[in-house]
Amino acid sequence: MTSWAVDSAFAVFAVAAVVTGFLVFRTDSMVRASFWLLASFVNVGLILVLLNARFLGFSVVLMMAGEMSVMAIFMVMLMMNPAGLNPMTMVHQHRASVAAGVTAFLALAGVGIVVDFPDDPARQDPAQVTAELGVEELGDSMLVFQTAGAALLATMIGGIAVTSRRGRYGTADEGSVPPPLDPPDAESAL
Amino acid sequence: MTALLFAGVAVGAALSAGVLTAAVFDAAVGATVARTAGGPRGVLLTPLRRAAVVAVQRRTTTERPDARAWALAPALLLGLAAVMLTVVPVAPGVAVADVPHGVVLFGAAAATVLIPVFLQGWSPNSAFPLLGGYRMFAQGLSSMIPFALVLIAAALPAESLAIGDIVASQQGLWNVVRTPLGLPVYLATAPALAFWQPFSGPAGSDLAGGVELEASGPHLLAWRCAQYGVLVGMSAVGAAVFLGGWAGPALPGPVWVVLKTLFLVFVLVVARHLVARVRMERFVVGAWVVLLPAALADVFITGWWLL
Amino acid sequence: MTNPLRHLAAGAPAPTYLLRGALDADADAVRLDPRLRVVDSPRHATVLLVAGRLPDPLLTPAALTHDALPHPRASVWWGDGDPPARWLREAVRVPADGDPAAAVCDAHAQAVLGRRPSEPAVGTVVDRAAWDGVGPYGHGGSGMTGGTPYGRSLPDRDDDPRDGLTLDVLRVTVGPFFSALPPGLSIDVRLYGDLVGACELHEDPFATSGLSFVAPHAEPFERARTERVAVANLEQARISHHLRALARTLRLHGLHALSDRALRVAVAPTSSRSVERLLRLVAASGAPRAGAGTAVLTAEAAGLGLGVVARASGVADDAREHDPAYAPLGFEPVTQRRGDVRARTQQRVAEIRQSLRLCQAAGDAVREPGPPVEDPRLPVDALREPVAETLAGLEWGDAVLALDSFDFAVGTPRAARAPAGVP
Amino acid sequence: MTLDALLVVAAALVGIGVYGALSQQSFVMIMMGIELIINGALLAAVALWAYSSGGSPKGQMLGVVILTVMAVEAALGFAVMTNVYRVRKADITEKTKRLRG
Repeated sequence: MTSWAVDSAFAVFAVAAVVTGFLVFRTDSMVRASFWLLASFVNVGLILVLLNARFLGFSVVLMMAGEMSVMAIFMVMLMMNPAGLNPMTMVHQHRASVAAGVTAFLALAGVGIVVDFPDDPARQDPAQVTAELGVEELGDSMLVFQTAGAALLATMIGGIAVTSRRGRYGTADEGSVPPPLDPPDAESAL
Repeated sequence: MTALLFAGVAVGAALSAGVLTAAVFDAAVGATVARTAGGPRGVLLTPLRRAAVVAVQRRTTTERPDARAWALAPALLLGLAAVMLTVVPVAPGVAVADVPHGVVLFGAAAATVLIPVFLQGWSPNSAFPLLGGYRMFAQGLSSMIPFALVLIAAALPAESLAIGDIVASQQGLWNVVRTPLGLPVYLATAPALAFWQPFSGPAGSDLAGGVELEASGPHLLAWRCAQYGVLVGMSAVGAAVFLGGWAGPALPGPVWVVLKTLFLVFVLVVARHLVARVRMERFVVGAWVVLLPAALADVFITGWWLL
Repeated sequence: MTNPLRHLAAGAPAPTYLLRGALDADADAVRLDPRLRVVDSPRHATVLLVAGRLPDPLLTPAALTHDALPHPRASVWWGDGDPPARWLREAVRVPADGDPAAAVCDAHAQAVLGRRPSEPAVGTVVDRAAWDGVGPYGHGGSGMTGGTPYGRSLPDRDDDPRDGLTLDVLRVTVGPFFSALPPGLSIDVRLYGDLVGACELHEDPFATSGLSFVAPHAEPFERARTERVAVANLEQARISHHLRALARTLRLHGLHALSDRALRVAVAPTSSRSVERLLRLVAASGAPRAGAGTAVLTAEAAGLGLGVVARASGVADDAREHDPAYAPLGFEPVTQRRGDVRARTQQRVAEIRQSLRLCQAAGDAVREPGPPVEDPRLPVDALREPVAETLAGLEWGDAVLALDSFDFAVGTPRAARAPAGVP
Repeated sequence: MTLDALLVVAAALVGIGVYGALSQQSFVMIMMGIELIINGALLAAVALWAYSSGGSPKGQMLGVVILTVMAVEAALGFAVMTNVYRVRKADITEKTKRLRG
């Protein structure tokens, strides 16, 4: 692909990734929020494809399609306003958060621009990149790969153990009461 | 730029031809099962006529839908069907997108099918379509992993993720024999991702059409075409990955690709008319308890064969 | 207006939404007509076919259903006498013994070609108040989610029956024209996601409005009370009744083509071979095996006088057993044990086979009036509450199948299922 | 497409993620913020692999590990959230003051 095509594609995907990422926190609807996040991930995945890390790029899309589906279900399930019919803002410490976000951006972008990273681009063709990744996974980095697998297994078991209603000492929600809407009351109720 | 235009035209033509053929198959098998007197002319014309009715109907709307997401859903599903068709090789080295990661790209497109289906169910702000959307998530999330695993197992002998290489690796022995559990698991999960009877819960008649319930007019037409398109895309990749793609005696390669694809479409259409809908709960349990171990066994058997 | 697309569309089988009134059973034959195609959702139809008289409480929902059809739309009033609603006076009219399929086909073509103006909305539009909220962020009346957005109160919260998580509960009324329910019947459901919580079956609106009717295929059962009727006639009617029920079940299982075939066999005079072939296909589809263990009606709850439903629960209650006309045929009641959805479907299939045998054995034997008639029609009121209880806790699709497995016949005259009175 | 541009995009994603994770009240929305942060990290890792590692496969390996982290984060996040909701009936942070102990 010619370089201007790659550059303009990158520009589109980059802007889209950032804008959709921002819209996640700007919509009233929680379902829309999870799909904006998915859009952000898909755009990052496409940038990875442009960088020739195609396997990773497609994997991000594959994984995130599933994960955001789960996210959307949780949104519909737990959130008070999944459809966004009800205009609302559910934020706290807003200014501090904006400041923290801007600071994080400036610091990281500054580091990215100021630090002089070695100029040593990858030159393999896409198929070779994936082949090397496969060899690496089952070769030098096998321990890392296996650890990741073990971590996922532990996550599965832990996730089920934590979510299960039936526990060693009876049902998990026994005696649970909804907290009062006003936090100070919750404190004094104790 | 011409190459891009050509690719677009090729995919569009393949998609429309595939959708039309699948619809004709559907009408023909349906008429045979129902014992309807029709004749070949009726079978050929009925799908077109029915499409024309939907096309001339005007769109209806619901109370406070998410109009943009609703309009996006069929377009996205059509796009995914097109992506599925781009990776199908019709002859050695000839595919619209002969990418070295065809299988992964196809898997990503198949997994993303959940999103437009849920959007189609969620956006109209109506109870039954939303239930259809939930069902799609339950069905899609449980069928996705076995679906991806059998594709990986089929890619093992080729030592490549490119679908062209996978087809080339089957010249001696098709994957349907070499990875014996692959095609059955594929045929049990692909229609689930395409919400096709017997896995049509998301668009079931107990929900009066589920995700399709509130759609009408050109929107409904696009949606139904997209569903057929996904079905054809899944069949085309299935034919390439498990049935040896262009391999076959006497006839030229591309003809075999088309014939094998149509064979799988036909199998799925017959299943649609003769197999009762699988209950949601039963499907989810079956997917995790039967299909997933079967898909893993498929990977291990293939690996053992290769050693 | 003469563009080729519209001409193509005008020749299509007319997508029809059936508003099932007193002529619902007659509409079974109309369903098979190749000139039209009955669809599940009014959004997919161009023609609304009002099949027979509707009781007054259903007129408002009928108007709303009419308005759900996309333009261009037309409606056809099929029945005798004055149409029950004003908006139906402009509709195409067909007498009860006319040919509704031809009228539907014609109305469809006229509407699609623009020769007849599309019908305007007729339902009263409920003006949902626009709602802006009152909180500092416009977020509601009280607390985080108070208020009644767009004229609807927010959903209740309740513990999920499966898992105990406290989640939103949707209260919905399904019906009276929902295609998967018996005509005119509505149910109030509390939906926990896709799970049915408490639910309530409404009364049969046809029976309560005194609009009871007798389906043509069920006439022998009515006549048998007072007249001499051939046993073969009665058993043919029973086969037809059960095949219609089977066709409805198949439709719920997504097997529309097979359902049409069952209906075709039910409507036309049947040969036992075609029935047997159909039953084999149905068995192979797996539909009769669905629903094991769901919506169980125990033998005690079923009691007597419920016909097929009781026999599926293991109660060998069949009026034919004590009927002198059946004694020479070697009649033995067929029963199942479990009383679940599967048992009821299989009971129906078994009774079709039994009736085929009885038909052949009976020859031209005639039944004398006197003893109670074994009538397969089950009025809704007989089982309203127990059925609602069995539906609680089922997934929606299972609940619909369960409700269907009872095969309620709305509009049945109350005398039809007289208590068998046989211990 | 340069390394600097890629890193700026990644930094922007992390910045938005930090803002979201800190400002939102709802647990699910906080998780979305964290996901965005990891998303930025993934982009930065792959960008550095592509432009200044000479194509060493270890860089991609890092990408795979980041994907794993994302999966673990999502799974355990939902698990803990479900449990907190079950036990405390709370779906926003303000309702869990008692967690302070």
